[in-house]
Amino acid sequence: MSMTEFLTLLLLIAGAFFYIAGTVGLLRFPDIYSRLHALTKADNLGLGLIIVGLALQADSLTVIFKLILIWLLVLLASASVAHMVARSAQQKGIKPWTR
Amino acid sequence: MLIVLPLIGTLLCFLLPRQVKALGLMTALAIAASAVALLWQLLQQGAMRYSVGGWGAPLGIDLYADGLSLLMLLITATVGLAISIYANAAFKLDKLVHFWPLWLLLWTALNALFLSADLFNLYVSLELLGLSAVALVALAGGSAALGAAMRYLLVSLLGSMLYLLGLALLYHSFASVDIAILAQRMESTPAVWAAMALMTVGLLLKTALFPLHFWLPPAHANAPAAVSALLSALVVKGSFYILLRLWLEVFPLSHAAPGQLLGLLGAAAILWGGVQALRQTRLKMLIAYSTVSQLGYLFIAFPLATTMAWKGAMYLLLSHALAKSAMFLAAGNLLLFGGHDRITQLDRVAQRLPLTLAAFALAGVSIIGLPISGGFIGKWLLLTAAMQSGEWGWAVVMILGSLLAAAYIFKVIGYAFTQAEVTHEACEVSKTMGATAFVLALAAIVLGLIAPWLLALMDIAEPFAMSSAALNAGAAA
Amino acid sequence: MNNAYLYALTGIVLFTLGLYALIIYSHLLRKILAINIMASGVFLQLVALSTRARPLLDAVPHAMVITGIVVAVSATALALALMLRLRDASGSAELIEESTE
Amino acid sequence: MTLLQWAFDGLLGITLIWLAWRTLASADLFKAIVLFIAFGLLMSLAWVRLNAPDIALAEAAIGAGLTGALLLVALARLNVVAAQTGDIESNTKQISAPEDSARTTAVVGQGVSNKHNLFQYFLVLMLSAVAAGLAYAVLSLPSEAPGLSRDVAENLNVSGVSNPVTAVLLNFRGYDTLLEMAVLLLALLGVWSLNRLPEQYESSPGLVLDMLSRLLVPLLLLVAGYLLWVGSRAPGGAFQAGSVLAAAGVLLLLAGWRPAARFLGWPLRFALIIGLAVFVSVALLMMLPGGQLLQLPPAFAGALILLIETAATLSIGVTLAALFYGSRPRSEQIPPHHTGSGGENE
Repeated sequence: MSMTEFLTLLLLIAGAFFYIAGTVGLLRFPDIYSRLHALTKADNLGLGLIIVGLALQADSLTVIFKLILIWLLVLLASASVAHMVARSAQQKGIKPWTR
Repeated sequence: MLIVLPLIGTLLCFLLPRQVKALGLMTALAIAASAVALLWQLLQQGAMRYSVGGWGAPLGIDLYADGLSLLMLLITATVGLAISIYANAAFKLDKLVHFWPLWLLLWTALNALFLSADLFNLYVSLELLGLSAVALVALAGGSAALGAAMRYLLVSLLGSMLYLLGLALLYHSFASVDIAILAQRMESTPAVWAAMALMTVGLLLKTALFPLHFWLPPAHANAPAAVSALLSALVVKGSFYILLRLWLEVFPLSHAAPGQLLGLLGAAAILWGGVQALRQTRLKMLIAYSTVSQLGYLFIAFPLATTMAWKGAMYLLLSHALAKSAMFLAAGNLLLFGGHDRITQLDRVAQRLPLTLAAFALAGVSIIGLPISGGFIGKWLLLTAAMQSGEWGWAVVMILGSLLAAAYIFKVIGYAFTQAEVTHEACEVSKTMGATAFVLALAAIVLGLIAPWLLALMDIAEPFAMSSAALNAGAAA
Repeated sequence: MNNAYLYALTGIVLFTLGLYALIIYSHLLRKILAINIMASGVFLQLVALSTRARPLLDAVPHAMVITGIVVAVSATALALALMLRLRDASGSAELIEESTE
Repeated sequence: MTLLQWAFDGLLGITLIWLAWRTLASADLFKAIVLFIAFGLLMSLAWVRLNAPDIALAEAAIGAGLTGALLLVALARLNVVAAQTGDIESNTKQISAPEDSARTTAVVGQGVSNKHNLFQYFLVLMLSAVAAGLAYAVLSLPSEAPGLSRDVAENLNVSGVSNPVTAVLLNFRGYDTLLEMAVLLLALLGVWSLNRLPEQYESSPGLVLDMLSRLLVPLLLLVAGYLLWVGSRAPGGAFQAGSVLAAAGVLLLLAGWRPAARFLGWPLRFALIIGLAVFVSVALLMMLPGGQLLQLPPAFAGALILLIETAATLSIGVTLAALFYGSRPRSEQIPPHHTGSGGENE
């Protein structure tokens, strides 16, 4: 196994780990705000790791460019959507969870 | 041409909503003219096959016209033209703006359907047909009509799904969806049986054969009169036509049991529809149940499966299309006239709307099947076919059905002559609307007089030959 | 042996599930969802079986499914509009068994 | 086929079925729709596994995306009406359709009458039998069948494009696509003829959505153009591009943007039908030199297909966005006795 392949593997596994963490957070956290937090933050990081891992395997610059574009788009979408969900929750009067 | 013309008409009507009346009528005339042109062509050259895009089956899509499709196209053109005129008189402009594009799309779908020789293309046509019919029913507004339209839509979609699943099985068995090619490659495998069951049930749903008829009466009764006429006369026939094509050409007909089942359901439909029609208190509901009953007759041909029986069913189909559209249009006039269609309160309409009532009565003659009408020829052929096969049961059911039809039609006519207890203000009904209904009804009678010519037309390319041959082979074996 | 049958069978299960829900549930939105799921099942079966042509690609079912998806979305849009209109007129998004007068 | 692939396919199949079941059975309609969208996305994963990237694109954009948007907006409108008509008693639980919960619990829950229960068992039994029969029929098919792949491959070089799916859609079976465009137009006509839909619920778009749409819409237009262009060689084509275009339109509509009234008259109608119009004209023009209807000569086929597809993309995009908007735009309504009005003929 070459160095790049090993690195890719490592990055992919790390990415998957963050995805799992995010999903667990989504399922286990007590209220909508903390769930959003788990989902967007952890998943964005996970996706970023996976993108970097895949970019190492790419043949050409175009592919790398496309991969990065995907990441940026997802970042943009998830940030905006998280904001909108949180705002509409706040407007509905859902209070953040406090112990 | 027959398919493209109404499409162009649709586009024009959509683009120029203020001129819909004239544009729509022109398109209707043009379609009728090209249907006649096709008749001319077929008379000269016999059946025609046309490859769209020049690819030819199995890769491309073929169109195919023989006597069967020709007659369907002609009847569509006749009824369509009459309904176009009627609709222009009956609807206000704000409705017409919606009516014309939808109706022309429906016409496109019908023509496409009767000409196509490709099962997937038929699926798309069926969807076009079903969706435009639903939209037309919903045009009436009001919760009853909308509910009926919704039910109709769901049933129609379910039918299409079943059909498509069957089609998938056929494609994967024989690598083609062309009817002629499938007919050659057909063999009896489990997949074919499943496909046959799926497609038949799907199409029966759309054709509203008893006991899958539940959606039809509300949909047909609550639509605007012109639309009811379209639905009963043409739309249900579209799916029946596909069914006929499938059973005649694609699926081997020597298997008698499914045919018997269809025949039994048809018989049940005749009786059940007749009894229900007799029980109705509203005129349009009565006519709608009469459609359920009359559709039953068409299925009697399946167990008999002789050329004569097919021709009888076909004849009945044509005359029913004319008579039933006349009836619905007449009912529409009565509804407009009195503001209701309660049968017991038809207040001396015989004197006040003579043309409309005459139309209703003449149409009734054909529906009952009294001599010289088109309905008579159809029933006569079916009866003879039943007796020749020695299957008296079918004959008895048919005669019972006719008696029921006579009962419910005379019930209406009787009330039309008497004075009702509640008299009411009458609204004006335009002459055109009475006249179109009358002309259609008259055409249903005339159909009986030109029988030899029509029967000869049916023989172009002998669409019924295959099934009879299969049956004979079965009998010989 | 490939995954054709696996997906084809999934398609059949989806189709049957959708059919069941279509009959059982009375809310129209649910019925519309059910029809869409049925359609997915049919499409899945149609394409899954076409992978039996491997290594070649049988594009005809693919095109059919794309056509089917567009038809399905058209039907869904019409159904939803009809549902809203019905709800407006009758106050309920369910089909009421109509009495025969 | 490796074991891993089998495991993946199996898991995907089971997840699909499970999601479908949850979609149909969940008591909350909002949840059902969200699950349905997830179902659509997994479906497109399945299409990729089945080597059908064209369908994957179409499914993700139309099947999951637009259908989901249509469903959600319909649900929102349902609830707006519910709030207006006053039956709010069960509407306190945010976005679930009020009249639904009672009925669903009656079906799913404990309060099922005996007769109903019996019918349900019977139905399950019947449908299981149907499914078993179908499964048997499917399994009885031979495990290898070329279908029409050879015919397609042989004629691909004269079709004008090199993506076989596009070749089938626009050349070999172009007639189907022609009718399908008619179906799409029909849906819009039908929706418009229903007209009096509940009022558009007014949402405050907010700064973020506004920004997002400003950023994304140009990008979406670019993607639509790319998909259209690449459709002749690689996965993509008019339907995918059209639905991306529609997505841009939906985003704009959500952000509160409304086209200026002068575009709503015949420019809108024109955009709606241009796809079909160009298709029909091309079909008819091909008959002039003595060809068949829709017979595209190999020399020009590529250009003609691109022409048809471009027009179709525009129409599909506008039609789908208009379907999302629902009711017929205001300035369009023609008063019955006032024929001279509107921006029709100016």
